[in-house]
Amino acid sequence: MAKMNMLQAINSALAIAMEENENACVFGEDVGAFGGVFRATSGLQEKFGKDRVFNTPLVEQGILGFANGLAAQGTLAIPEIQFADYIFPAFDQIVNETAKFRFRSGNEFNVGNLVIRTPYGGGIHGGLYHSQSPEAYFAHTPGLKLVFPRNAYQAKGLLAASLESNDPVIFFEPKRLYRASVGDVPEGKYTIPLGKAEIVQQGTDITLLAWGAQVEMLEKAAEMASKDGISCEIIDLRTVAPWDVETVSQSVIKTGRLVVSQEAPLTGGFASEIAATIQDECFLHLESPIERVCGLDTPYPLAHEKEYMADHLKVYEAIKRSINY
Amino acid sequence: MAKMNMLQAINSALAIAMEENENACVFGEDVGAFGGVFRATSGLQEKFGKDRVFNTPLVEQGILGFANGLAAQGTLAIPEIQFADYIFPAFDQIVNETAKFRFRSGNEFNVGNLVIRTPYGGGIHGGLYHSQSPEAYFAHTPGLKLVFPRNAYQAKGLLAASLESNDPVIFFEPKRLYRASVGDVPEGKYTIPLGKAEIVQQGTDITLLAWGAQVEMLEKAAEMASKDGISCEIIDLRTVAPWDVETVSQSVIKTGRLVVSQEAPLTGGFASEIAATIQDECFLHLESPIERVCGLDTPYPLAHEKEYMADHLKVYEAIKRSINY
Amino acid sequence: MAKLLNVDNPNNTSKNDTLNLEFVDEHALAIPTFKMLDDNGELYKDAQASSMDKETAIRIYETMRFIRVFDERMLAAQRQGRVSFYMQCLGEEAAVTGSAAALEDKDMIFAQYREQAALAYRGFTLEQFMHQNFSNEKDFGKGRQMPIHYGSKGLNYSTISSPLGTQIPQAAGYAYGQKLKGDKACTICYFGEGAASEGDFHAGLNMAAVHSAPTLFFARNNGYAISTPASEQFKGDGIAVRAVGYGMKALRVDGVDVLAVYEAVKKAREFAVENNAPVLIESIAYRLAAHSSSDDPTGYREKEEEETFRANCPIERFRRYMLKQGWLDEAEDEAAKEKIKADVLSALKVAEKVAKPALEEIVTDVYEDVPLHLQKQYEQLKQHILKYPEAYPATASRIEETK
Amino acid sequence: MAKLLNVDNPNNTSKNDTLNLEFVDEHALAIPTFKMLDDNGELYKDAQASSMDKETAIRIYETMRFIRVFDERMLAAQRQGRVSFYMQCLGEEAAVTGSAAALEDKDMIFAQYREQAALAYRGFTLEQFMHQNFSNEKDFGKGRQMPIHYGSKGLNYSTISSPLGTQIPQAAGYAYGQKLKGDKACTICYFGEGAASEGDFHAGLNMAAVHSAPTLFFARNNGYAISTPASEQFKGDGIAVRAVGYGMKALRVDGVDVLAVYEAVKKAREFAVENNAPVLIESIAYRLAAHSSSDDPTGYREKEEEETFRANCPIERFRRYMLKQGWLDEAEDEAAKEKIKADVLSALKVAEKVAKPALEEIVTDVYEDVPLHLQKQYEQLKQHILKYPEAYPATASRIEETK
Ligand SMILES: Cc1ncc(C[n+]2csc(CCOP(=O)(O)OP(=O)(O)O)c2C)c(N)n1
Ligand SMILES: Cc1ncc(C[n+]2csc(CCOP(=O)(O)OP(=O)(O)O)c2C)c(N)n1
Ligand SMILES: [Mg+2]
Ligand SMILES: [Mg+2]
Repeated sequence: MAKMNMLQAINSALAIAMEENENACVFGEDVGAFGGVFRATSGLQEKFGKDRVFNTPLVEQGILGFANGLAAQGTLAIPEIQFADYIFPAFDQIVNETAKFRFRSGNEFNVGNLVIRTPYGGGIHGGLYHSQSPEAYFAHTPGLKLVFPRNAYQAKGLLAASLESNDPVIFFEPKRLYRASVGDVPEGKYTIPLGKAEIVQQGTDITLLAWGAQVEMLEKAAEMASKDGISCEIIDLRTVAPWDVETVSQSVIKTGRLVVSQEAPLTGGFASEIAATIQDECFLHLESPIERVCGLDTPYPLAHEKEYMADHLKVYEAIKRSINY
Repeated sequence: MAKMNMLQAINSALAIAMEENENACVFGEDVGAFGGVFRATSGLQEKFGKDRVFNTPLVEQGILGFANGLAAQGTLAIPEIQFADYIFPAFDQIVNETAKFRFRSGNEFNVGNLVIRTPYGGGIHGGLYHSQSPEAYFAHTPGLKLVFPRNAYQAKGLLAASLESNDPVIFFEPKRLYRASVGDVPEGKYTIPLGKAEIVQQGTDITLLAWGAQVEMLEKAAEMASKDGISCEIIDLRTVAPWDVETVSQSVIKTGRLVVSQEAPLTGGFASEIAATIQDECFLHLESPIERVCGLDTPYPLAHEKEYMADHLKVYEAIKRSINY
Repeated sequence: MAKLLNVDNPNNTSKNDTLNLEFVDEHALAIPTFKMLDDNGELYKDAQASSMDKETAIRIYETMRFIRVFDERMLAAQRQGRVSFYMQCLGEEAAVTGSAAALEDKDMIFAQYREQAALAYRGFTLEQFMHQNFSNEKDFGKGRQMPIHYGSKGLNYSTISSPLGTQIPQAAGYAYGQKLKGDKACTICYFGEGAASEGDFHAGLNMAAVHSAPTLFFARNNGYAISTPASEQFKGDGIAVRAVGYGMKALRVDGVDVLAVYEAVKKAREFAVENNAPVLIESIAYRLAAHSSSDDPTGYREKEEEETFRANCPIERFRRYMLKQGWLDEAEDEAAKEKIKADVLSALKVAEKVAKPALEEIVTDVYEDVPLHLQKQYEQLKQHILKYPEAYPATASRIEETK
Repeated sequence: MAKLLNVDNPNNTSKNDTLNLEFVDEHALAIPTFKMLDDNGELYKDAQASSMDKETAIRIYETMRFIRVFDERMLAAQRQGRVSFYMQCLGEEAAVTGSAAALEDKDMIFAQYREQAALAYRGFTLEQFMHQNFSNEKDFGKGRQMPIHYGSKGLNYSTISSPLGTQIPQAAGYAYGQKLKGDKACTICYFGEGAASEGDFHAGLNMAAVHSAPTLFFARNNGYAISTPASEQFKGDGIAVRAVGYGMKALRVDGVDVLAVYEAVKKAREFAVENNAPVLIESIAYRLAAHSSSDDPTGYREKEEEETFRANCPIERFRRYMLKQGWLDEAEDEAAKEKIKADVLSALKVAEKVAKPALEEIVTDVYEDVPLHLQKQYEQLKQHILKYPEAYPATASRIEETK
């Protein structure tokens, strides 16, 4: 065990995978000698050489197009998109190509060897274009797996599992926690299974659900609620697609109440999918409407970031609304 | 009044707008001399000249980038994306630029003069790449209006309103109905307001909701259900974003039951947003879970298109499930 | 005059200066078209010597002959409503076959959609073509894509994808992987002059150059993208001239001249594999057919233009060459054509009776394994179909069987 | 030898043929860099005559002087934690200011983010700059974007957008609209050599050429895109050489030489507006500063390299020229710099005390009117803030006021 922050944990997972796979490639804007603008790939070029760890030209659609081809060829391709806000030029390559590669070819070809890493999320004074959480755009696309770590330990284990998966994965890294989340992380390899939600805290009165950095907001809100005598069950979804309906609905059947929280705007967000599914799965058990605590339906603002965010206070209020319904 | 199919109705709305706005431009792949692969822009180049109606190079990101600039400059820009399946290369220009133009500039600049037309949807043996219904990707993006006509009359009136709107609009044309939907359409100008759902059929037992070509499936299913003595209220949402929560929730408060149907895959589709919102708005009035009848969570297949589609039989079964809950 | 920069130039530009304020002309570089064979199938005087042996020539000729007949018959089948859609290679057979013949089998092919001749050259069988077009259960693609979306892992032919241009950066990535593994192989990437307008073109060519990926970018400039003529697609000198913008070598070749195409691609392949460098090849050949079976060119071009180009037939030109070489017998050629027609017809009759893919295939291959939610959706669908078997005739009967 | 095509060439290519199988070399076209002023601020012997009058020269000089001081002070303010982020123009002041000066006021500017000097030249005030950087309620952008994302309708300066390259096709569209309206104006579009790798670059340049839009594409090749040197960005001869691929005229200019930039852009503007045609201009000037206040270049380049380029200062070169012309007085120049420093400091002190934008602005401008669902979200938010005023200090007190 070592103390690592999330960047170090990610770096360690990458280094191990590159040692295991002699052709694995890490590439993207500034990931080479410099080690990435957040330094997640720091030291990798020195270790594995310029052929396997390299800067690309500044073209996200090219990075993903190149990655699709490289993965189809059989190489473990680990591209980085510098900010999730800049993943959209690659949207066609991801949604029409990556996600459909295996299906359209009848499994003649696949890009299961592809793991796209990208920092996402707000709370860092990034304004419109350094704060977005675009998971819902991808969750509506069959064929992709979407993975979100909430801390350093989860990051290393989930990334290792993503790198082993034979399906393409988008690995969303909560940049707000890159350095803030420090914890005990094994130096060797371990994996955390994809597709499984984790019950982070057991509780009886209400279920709280989130993924990535937003889990922290739930924890803070649950602490406030516990002072009111409310016992919260906290679930970290971890894999947003395909998601673990079972774990969530069992919890809601037990508690009868659900608050889902996401950073992204409310409308059409993944919280809506969860609410839609759970109202169906748990209809007779629900004692109050499923609450969604989300970003506003506006672009992500700078000066009003605090007001915009789905913070712990808003989650706490939703808990109370739900309990007092 | 004249008998028109949907293509003629659209063509007529375009011609009227181009007469009213001396600089309005229609452009896109093959829309010029040829009049578009579906012939929606047929005759427009002859009438308004090559400067205002023109073929573009084959580059969707360019078409939308150019359109954003042209609209910002003050010209009514009416680009066509040949198939909605090919809108994804333009995703960044739409989601990061079109949608955020006014907000990010504090209203110094806007692209309210932009109407993107694109044929969408399945049922035409188009397979993966000529069948998609990508509205959910855009509905999660604040700043866009999304409009869906269900027939020729609606198409002309809604398109005219879109062309008058000072917000950017994506106008989704149900290509399955282009020639199939024929009806009385005024030759002159009229508009149908954006943002307002329409109750297509009054009913008391259950609410059925859809948009675009899918409304036809509801009508067929409702007819089957009426033979079972079930009275269906049918709502055409017409504007998917921002959507008319009021009309839908009032109907559900009355009927106590809701079936939402969409062509796109279930997970993360717009039906999920509706279910999430309505379970909240109408919690105490719901007598059964909100049913979503959607495409499967797979890419759109060719040979199994019939099986894949959210057809009237599947809607009918959902109605019965809901009633018998 | 002092050089602009006195350290190693970080701007990656040539270092010569000028005091004259002059535009670089928009046509500063014009690229000639390489050819070998004249219309009569004779080598031009002073033409490059041909390195194509008899065996290769025959295989090329047979491939082109097959594709011509196959295309005709399939279009007819489409007109009869037997297949839903079709696209012909008419006029571009030499460009596609000649380039495919210049490759090695281990080289990867990323095609656009009009390159069935390359796949046929590699050995895709008539039956395999047919099953794909009928989206039946023997289609490698499991009936999921529209006709002409072929693919074959065994033949190193990546499954066709309709969104244009996406295969261009993919080819660069694939080639990069080949280089890393030390395969001594390359990837060829076909695309139309229309698709070359996509952003992915820029991405793919630049990345191949920067990352030294042995990629052959084969631009089929056939004059049209559906109805849009090349003159409304770009103002530069075709596609080849763009190579210099990427620091990439280029060639332009007469796409109606199979010998020229073969030599050009052979040379380009050699260069690419030996130097780990991409090459851009532009072939000039007119799209003689309609864009697809859904298209009618009379809406956008003159019959007369078509007729002029019809006279310039790549197969006929090569046939004359083959005859002169004594590598072809006219009578046998005619007989072979008749046999292909008959074979196509009977393969068609077989394929159209082969069952649709099993219902299970509606949820497979989305992921490596079928996840829970898709298992559930499949189960529901099955029950639904069993309730309304007459509404889903292609699958209903077979579910009952397997139940 | 017969021409390849005997009707009007639908393939849009040059028609000359060749029998020689030769690659077009990857460096077949190399573009020289236009310059006028030497390091000492003297015109080279045989240099083009300058058309810049005294008034313009002074306005340019004052703009550059202002931006240099402003940038320094703002970076310092960032280091003190007073603004969250900043980007300097250091080393590229001449390229940006000289090009802006060559335009007319009615010409539109689409910038990337490092072109504050163009906006200053147009008349954006120190206070306006400052309010944007402090995202306060006087910011035209209503505090929504990060520092340096300026915009001004009145000055025809499109609001900066962070996603790179998106402004390139937008500029083509804007210019097309100007042409349609008969404005006799053009649009200039600035972008970095890194952003020129984006697909939108290809889209924008090709569309401008095909649709004859009077657009000046101004590539600032400053050698780096954050840490990525141009040598890992492309293999061609800079950005200018790509113009020939689009059938577009091009110029390369020494971006440290304000006279050369001014003359080049003036000539390009004249050509673009008179002929409704785009021009690509590439300016060569080193990015002397860090990429942004978040960046530290010691991680990817040698101090020595920086020092070499620091000696090649665009403002110093022009200062010498101005002195020689007798258009500048050294003492006054020094005094002016001191005054700017003081002005910046006091403007900063004012701006940082101006209130944040009102809470309402969180839901305005998403649409022209605030739709129902946003009215509702705003109402909920207001109630929430009133419950926890201490958690939202920037807005809480003011809501109570206006309640
Ligand atoms: C991204 C995308 N946009 C549009 C289309 C529709 N489309 C199919 S083929 C075609 C024209 C392609 O022309 P070209 O690349 O020249 O190839 P050719 O048909 O001439 O062989 C178009 C516009 C598509 N398939 N993909
Ligand atoms: C689409 C997109 N991708 C990535 C980024 C992150 N990013 C911001 S600036 C920059 C480098 C730009 O370099 P260049 O275009 O050369 O401009 P310069 O900073 O040198 O002026 C990058 C990668 C972005 N803003 N947008
Ligand atoms: Mg073509
Ligand atoms: Mg740069």
